[in-house]
Amino acid sequence: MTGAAAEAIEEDDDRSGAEAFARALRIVEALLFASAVPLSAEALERSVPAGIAVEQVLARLTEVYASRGVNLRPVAGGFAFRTAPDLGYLLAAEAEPPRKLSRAALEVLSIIAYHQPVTRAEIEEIRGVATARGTLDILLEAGWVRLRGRRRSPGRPVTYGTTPGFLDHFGLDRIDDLPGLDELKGAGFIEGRLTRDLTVPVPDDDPDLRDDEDPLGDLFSPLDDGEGGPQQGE
Amino acid sequence: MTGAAAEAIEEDDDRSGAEAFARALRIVEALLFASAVPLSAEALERSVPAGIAVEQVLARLTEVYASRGVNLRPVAGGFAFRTAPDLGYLLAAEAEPPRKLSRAALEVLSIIAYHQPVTRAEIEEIRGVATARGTLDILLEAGWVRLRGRRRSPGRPVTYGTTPGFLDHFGLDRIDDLPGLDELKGAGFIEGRLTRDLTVPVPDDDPDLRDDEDPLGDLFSPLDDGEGGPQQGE
Amino acid sequence: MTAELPFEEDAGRRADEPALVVDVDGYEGPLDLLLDLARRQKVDLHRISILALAEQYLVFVEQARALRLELAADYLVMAAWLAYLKSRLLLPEPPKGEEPSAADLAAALALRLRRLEAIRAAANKLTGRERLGQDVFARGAPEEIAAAARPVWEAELYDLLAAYAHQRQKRVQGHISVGHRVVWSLVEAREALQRLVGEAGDWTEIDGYLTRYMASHGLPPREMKATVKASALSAMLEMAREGVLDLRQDEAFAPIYVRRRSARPAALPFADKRDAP
Repeated sequence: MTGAAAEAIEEDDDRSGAEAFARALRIVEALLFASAVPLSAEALERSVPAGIAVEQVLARLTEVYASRGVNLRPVAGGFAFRTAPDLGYLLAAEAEPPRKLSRAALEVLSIIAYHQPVTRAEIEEIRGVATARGTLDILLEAGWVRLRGRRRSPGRPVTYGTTPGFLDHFGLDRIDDLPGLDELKGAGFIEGRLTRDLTVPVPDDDPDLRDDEDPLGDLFSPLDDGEGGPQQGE
Repeated sequence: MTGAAAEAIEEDDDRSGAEAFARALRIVEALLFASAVPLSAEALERSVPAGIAVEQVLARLTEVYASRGVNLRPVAGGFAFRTAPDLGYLLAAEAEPPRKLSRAALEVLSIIAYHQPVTRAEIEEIRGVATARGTLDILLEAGWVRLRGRRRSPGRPVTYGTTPGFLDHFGLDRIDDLPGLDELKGAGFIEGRLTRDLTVPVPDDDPDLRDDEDPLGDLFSPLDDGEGGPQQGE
Repeated sequence: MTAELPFEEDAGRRADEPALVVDVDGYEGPLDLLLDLARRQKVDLHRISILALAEQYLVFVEQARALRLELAADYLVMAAWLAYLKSRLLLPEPPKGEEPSAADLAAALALRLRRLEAIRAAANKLTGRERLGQDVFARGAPEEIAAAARPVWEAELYDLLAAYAHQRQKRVQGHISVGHRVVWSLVEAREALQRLVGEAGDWTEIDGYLTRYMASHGLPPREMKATVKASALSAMLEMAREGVLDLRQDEAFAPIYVRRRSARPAALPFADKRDAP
């Protein structure tokens, strides 16, 4: 072989070697980006073209990202992308991530939405279980539910209804955009045979008090038996 | 002021401008890397130094990442980093297998995408068959389809549309980017709502309700009932 | 008649099975079946012969029924409508009346088929895209960003509706007491029909016969009307298939007549008119 030919081959080798390395860079970059956990060099090695030293790939990536908004860092025995420390202020490290509403709270909220104005006792009647203390508080605090008034019935229980904030959060234009029975069924929320007992009311969040509702008024009025009682008129 | 002094100031301005741009690049890179969902240019703008055009930052980042293992892509009206498509096979091996959609579910999804806002009856009119229970449910649960509002027509049927999550999943920036829209137009199936029930309207996922979607509204607009075909109305 | 219609081309769908074994479950409804039949005409959907298509559909449905009785109602409704359309297409057009012309009906059906095909083509393109979680992937370990101020509590409309529907249904189901259902079994229906066949050499109207039969056996006619009709119809179809009796119905919703099968082969419902010119 002449010297020139050997040189040409060497050059070819170099080029294909550089290509393989570039490909390995892309692969490791993508794997680290998509992984939910830090990946070890051994785990990465399996996906990299044969003959490429994954340590070199990691070293190069670390270098490339050193001055960027995201850095490649060794974490927990592996490697992971992390936001550059000086940009940490962008991250909501302190802020609590939003919590998912519990199933029970969702049920209570949906009953209030469909059956409003509704009392606590009526909610429990529909659900068949007692409502844990705090469930209603969460909904009130979230700004989705409000105290409407009092039911004109023994004990004068407080009635609950939904707020404009509720419509806003759930992307509803109006409360009666909530699907009815047929639509719940059509969308697959209700399955199997329906019985006549299962009815879904047309929801109504009209802020005006109903005939059987009194204003919230004095929260300390004595309990009475419904009729007359020591209630003063307004 | 001497000419030399003025030049020096200009140079300083340039330098500080370049520095601000470099900082904006790092900030936008960090934010987009940190987020799993697309971020809008407006949202990014808030975190960028004043006077920096975030579009230029995004254009530069798109360019920088174009050949990398991770690319910056316009999706669902915003921007997001996504792994390069040619490496998908490597990552798919690690990821949990995607949920396979039934043919019926795919068809319903497409009709909702291309035809939105659309009612269940309209979907069934196009497919010529009742929608199996749970088909819509699957699409709703996947977060690709949502209840939009109600059609202003007798019965006020619920209208369905797609979500930003749908755009994200299928790598679409806007609903107008749906593939095959031109063919549907060419075939005369998209011409607004000119010929009553045989055209596909231009799909529209604008969250604002359409003219004919305003709720309660007038209850006496004509029934959109397919004629000729053996389909029963709702 | 049947031989004229090229069911050999079924091979396109399921090559491994005898041509006549038709799995209707493989179709997404009657329009899907029509579209598939239309494609086999191997012409542009714009130039499709609706008359030929209607004939193919009717033969298809008839053959499916000859093999198995449980065809979905959707298919039968379409068959009835196509039989009607076919007769309209074959007869001379009446003077312009209130109804749309047969040509208009045929054109509307062709348009529906083209529309379904177009949306399917679009669906294929959609699924051919690079999909998230399949071809491209998002950041696996996202970090919370301060810029996106989010509410403390999170809930989707979907979750809300699912929660409501679930607990409402669960609660109501807890209260159900299933009423005792009076059912006229297929076996009973067969017995009654066999007696009828024994008596009736000539066409007998089935509803009247059943009413008399129920009365003579001391069965409450009102509560059992639905179950009697359903079981009798199933039993009739089965016995017709076995060649025990003939059925006749002159038009949709008209009374159904039965008689003992004679030597001459009889037509099945929906096939009445296919021997017309």
